[in-house]
Amino acid sequence: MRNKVVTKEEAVSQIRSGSAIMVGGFGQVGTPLLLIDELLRQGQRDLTIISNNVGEPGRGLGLLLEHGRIRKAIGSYFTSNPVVGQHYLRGEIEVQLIPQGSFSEAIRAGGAGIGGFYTRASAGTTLAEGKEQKVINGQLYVLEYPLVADVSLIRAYRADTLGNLTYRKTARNFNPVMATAGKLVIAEVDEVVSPGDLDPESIVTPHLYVDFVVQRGMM
Amino acid sequence: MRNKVVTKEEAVSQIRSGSAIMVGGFGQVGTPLLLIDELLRQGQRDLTIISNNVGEPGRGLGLLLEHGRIRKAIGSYFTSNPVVGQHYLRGEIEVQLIPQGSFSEAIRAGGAGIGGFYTRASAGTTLAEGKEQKVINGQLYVLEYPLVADVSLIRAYRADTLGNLTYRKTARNFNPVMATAGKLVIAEVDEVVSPGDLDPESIVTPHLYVDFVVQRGMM
Amino acid sequence: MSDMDFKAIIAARAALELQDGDIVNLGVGIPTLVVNYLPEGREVFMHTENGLLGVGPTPAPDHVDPDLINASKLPVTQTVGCSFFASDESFAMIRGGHIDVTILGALQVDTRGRVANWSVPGKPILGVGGAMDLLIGAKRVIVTMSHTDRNGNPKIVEECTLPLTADRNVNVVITDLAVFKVEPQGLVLTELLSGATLDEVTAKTGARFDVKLVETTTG
Amino acid sequence: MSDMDFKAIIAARAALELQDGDIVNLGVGIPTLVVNYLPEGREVFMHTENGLLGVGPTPAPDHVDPDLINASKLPVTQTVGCSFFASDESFAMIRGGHIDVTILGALQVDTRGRVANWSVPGKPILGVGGAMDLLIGAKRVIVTMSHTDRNGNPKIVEECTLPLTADRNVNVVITDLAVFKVEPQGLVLTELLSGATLDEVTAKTGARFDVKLVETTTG
Repeated sequence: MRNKVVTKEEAVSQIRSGSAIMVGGFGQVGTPLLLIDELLRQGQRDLTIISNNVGEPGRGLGLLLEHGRIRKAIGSYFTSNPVVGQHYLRGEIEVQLIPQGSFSEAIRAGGAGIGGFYTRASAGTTLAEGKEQKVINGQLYVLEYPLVADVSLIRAYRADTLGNLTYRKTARNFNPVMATAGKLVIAEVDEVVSPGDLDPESIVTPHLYVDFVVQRGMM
Repeated sequence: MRNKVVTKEEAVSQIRSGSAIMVGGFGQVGTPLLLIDELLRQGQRDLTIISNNVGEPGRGLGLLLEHGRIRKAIGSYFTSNPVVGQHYLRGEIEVQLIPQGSFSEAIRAGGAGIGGFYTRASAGTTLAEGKEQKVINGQLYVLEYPLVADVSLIRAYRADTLGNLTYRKTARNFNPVMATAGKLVIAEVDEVVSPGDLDPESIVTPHLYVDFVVQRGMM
Repeated sequence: MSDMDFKAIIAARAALELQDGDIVNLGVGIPTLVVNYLPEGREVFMHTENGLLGVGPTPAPDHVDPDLINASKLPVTQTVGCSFFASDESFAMIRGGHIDVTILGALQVDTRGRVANWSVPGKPILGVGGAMDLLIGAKRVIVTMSHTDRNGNPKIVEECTLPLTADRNVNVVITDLAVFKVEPQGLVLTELLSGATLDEVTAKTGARFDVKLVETTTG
Repeated sequence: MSDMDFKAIIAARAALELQDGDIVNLGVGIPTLVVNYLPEGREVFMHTENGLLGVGPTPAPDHVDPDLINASKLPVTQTVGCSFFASDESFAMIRGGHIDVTILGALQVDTRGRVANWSVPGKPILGVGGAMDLLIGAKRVIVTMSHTDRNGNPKIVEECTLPLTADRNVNVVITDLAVFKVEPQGLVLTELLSGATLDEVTAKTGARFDVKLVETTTG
C-alpha cells in the first residue's frame, strides 16, 4: 500500500523559490513550525505567503520574513507581528489584505473549483475599492476570486499512511481548507497510524488532498 | 440545560402550507422518512421541495407527490421516480433542475451567506440558458444563486440534546449542508445522547444549526 | 473612575443584552469580559471564529492547552457539548446569519449607527481580521467602547473620519456613560450609566441622537 | 456478441487507463464494471459523489448495509482507509480537480470529443445528476459506450444532436470496437477492439477521425 510519510528534508525540497505557499495556523496555533524551519534552512526565497498571520518576531513565518524570503503576504491580520509593518514601510514586502471570512472562503473556492463568489463582507468599504460589486436582493456584495497555491504547508494531529488527516481543537483553523487548495500539500503531524486506525466518519481531510506527511519528532 | 428533543407531531406542526422545504437524502438513503410521513399525515400542501430526488413511487417524498402536496421541486435527479414525469407532463408540478454539484453548492451558499458563485458546471450547455455567464481566466462560468428554505428536514444518526449531530456512512449526503440553509431545522435521528457524549472533534453539524431533534422509534 | 471600573460597567451592561440560548461571538478587549457578568442561570454559547462553538472560561495557568485559544489568541477552555470546526466553516456560520449576537469594540460610531473599527489613522492598513464578516453576518451587533477617546474627544460622531467597517448599522452601542439603540432614524439614547447626566452625555457625544430614556438597569 | 461480452470488453480496456494511486469516480452502467478488471496489484481509490472515498466491491446479499450505497444507488462496501463526507464536500473534490479520472457513459460524442449524456430526445428533462460537474472537474474523462445505438446508428458523430453535457472535451473514448484519444485536432483512433477492422469502424462512425494505431492491448 502507498505510504506518503517522508522526511521533512524530502518534502520541503519539492518547494521552489518563487512559489506561492499557503501556511496554516491562527497565531502560532496549528502552524507547521517544523516545515517552516526546514524551509528557512533550505533557503527558498521570493515567496508569496498566503496565511492569516505572518508569525511573530523570531518565530514561525516571522523568521522567513526577517530573513528576507517573503516577497508578498496575503492574509487578514498581520498587525500581530510588528516586523511586517517595518518591512512594509521599507517597501520590502507587498501586502494583500482580505477580511478573514473572505480569506478562508477564497481558499475554499480555490480548492473547490469555484471561479468567484459574492460576499457582503467589505461591501461599501475602502477595502472593496477596485473590486467588482453587485446588488443581489437589494444588498451590496463584493466579488472575491479564489486563492490557490503551489504548495500548502499544514499542521494536523494524526495522519494515516494514506494521508487521511485529523486535527486537534482550535489548531484545526485554516489547515483543512488550505489542504484543498495547494497543488502540493505537505502535512506536519504529531502521530502516524495505519489505514483503518482513523474513524472514517471523523476524518477531516480525506487523503486525496494530501501529497506528503511529515511526522514531528522523527529524524 | 436546553433540550431540543420533541415529538415528530410537535416538530412538524411548525411547518406551514406553502413552505419551501429542504429534504435530505440520496435516493432513500439518509432521507427523514418519519418526518415526511408525519408531514403527509398533518396535511400541509402547496410545498416547494428542495431535494436531490423526489422519492420513489409510494415511498418518502413520492407519497407527498402522489397526494398532490408538492407544487414545485428543485433538485438534480428526478428521473428515478417516474411519477415526477407524469405529474410534470400533466402540469401539476413545476420542476427546477440544477447539476448536483451546483445544487449542493447553492445550498451551502444559502447557509453560508454567499450571494452567488461561479461554477464551470453547465457553462455553455442548454441548462445554463437564461443564467448569467462570465469568462474568468479564459474559462466560461455560470453564476448560480443560493438556495434557502423555510424548513430543512434532515436525517442524522446521533444527536445530543443540544442538537449536535453526527451521521452514518453515505446517509450523510445532503443532510449536513441542508442543516445550514433552513430557517427551521428538524433532525430525525436514531439515537439521542447527552451533551459531551459526542466527540467535539467529530461533530459534523454543530448545534447552532438545529432547532428540533426527533428520535426514531419514540412515540 | 479607574480603567477597570469603566470596562466592568460596560461589560456588565452588555451582558444584559444576551438572551437564554444565544450563540454569541465576542470581539477582542471589553467584549471578552462580558462572560463574567452573565445573569445567573442564563445559558449562552460562545463561538470563536478560529473554530470552536462552546468557549469556556480562562484556564488556570497549569491547565492551559496550547491548542485551545480564542480569536484574541488567549488560552480558553471548552464546554460540555462543544464542537471544533475549520475557519471556513466558522465564517460560514458568521456570514450565514447563525450567530445571534456579536459584541465588538469600535473606534468610532456614526449617527446612523455604523462603525469604524479596523483601521487606525496614519498607520499602514495591515490587519482587518473577522470584524467585517461579523458586522455583516451577526443577527445583532452590540458595540462596547469608552464614550470618548483618550483625549476626551467623542467617539460617537456625525460621520466617521476613519473608514467604515461595514455599510450595515449596529443594533446597540454601550459606553461607560450611556446606552444607545439604533433605530431606523438613527441613534436613540435609552439609558444613562455611571451616574451620567443627559447634559454630560450630550456634551461628550458628537452626533445627533433622540432620547427615550428607560429605567437604568446597572451603573 | 452478447450484451455482457461487449460490456466486458469495454470495461476491461477502460481498466487499463487507470494508474496506480488514481482517485477514480465511476458513472452508472458499464463504468461500474471497471473495478472487476483492474490489473493485479494496481491500487486505485474509488470516489462516489454521494460521499465516500474508498468504495469497495458489492457486498454479499446478507452483508448489505442500507446506509452504504454508491451514486448508482446500489449497495457497496467500504475499504480500509476510507472516509465519509457530505455532498457539498464531495462535489468540491470533483469541481476542484481532485479526482484523477472519471469514467462515464455517453449517448453521443462529437468530433471534438465533447459528449452528450444527460438528456434523452422527446422526454422532459428531469434528471442531470453529477455528470456536468464530473465532466468539467475531473482531470481525465474516459467515455465508455457501445459504438452504435440499438438501431445501429453511430454514436460518434460530427455534431451531437442531443444537448452537450459540457463544453469540455473528454480524453479517451472506448467502445466495443475501438479506442479513440482526443487530441487538440479531434478524435484519433488508436486501437481496434473485438477484432474490428478499420473499415468497419469507419463505417460505424459518424465523425472524422485521424488514425494512429498502436498495439491492441485487449479484445
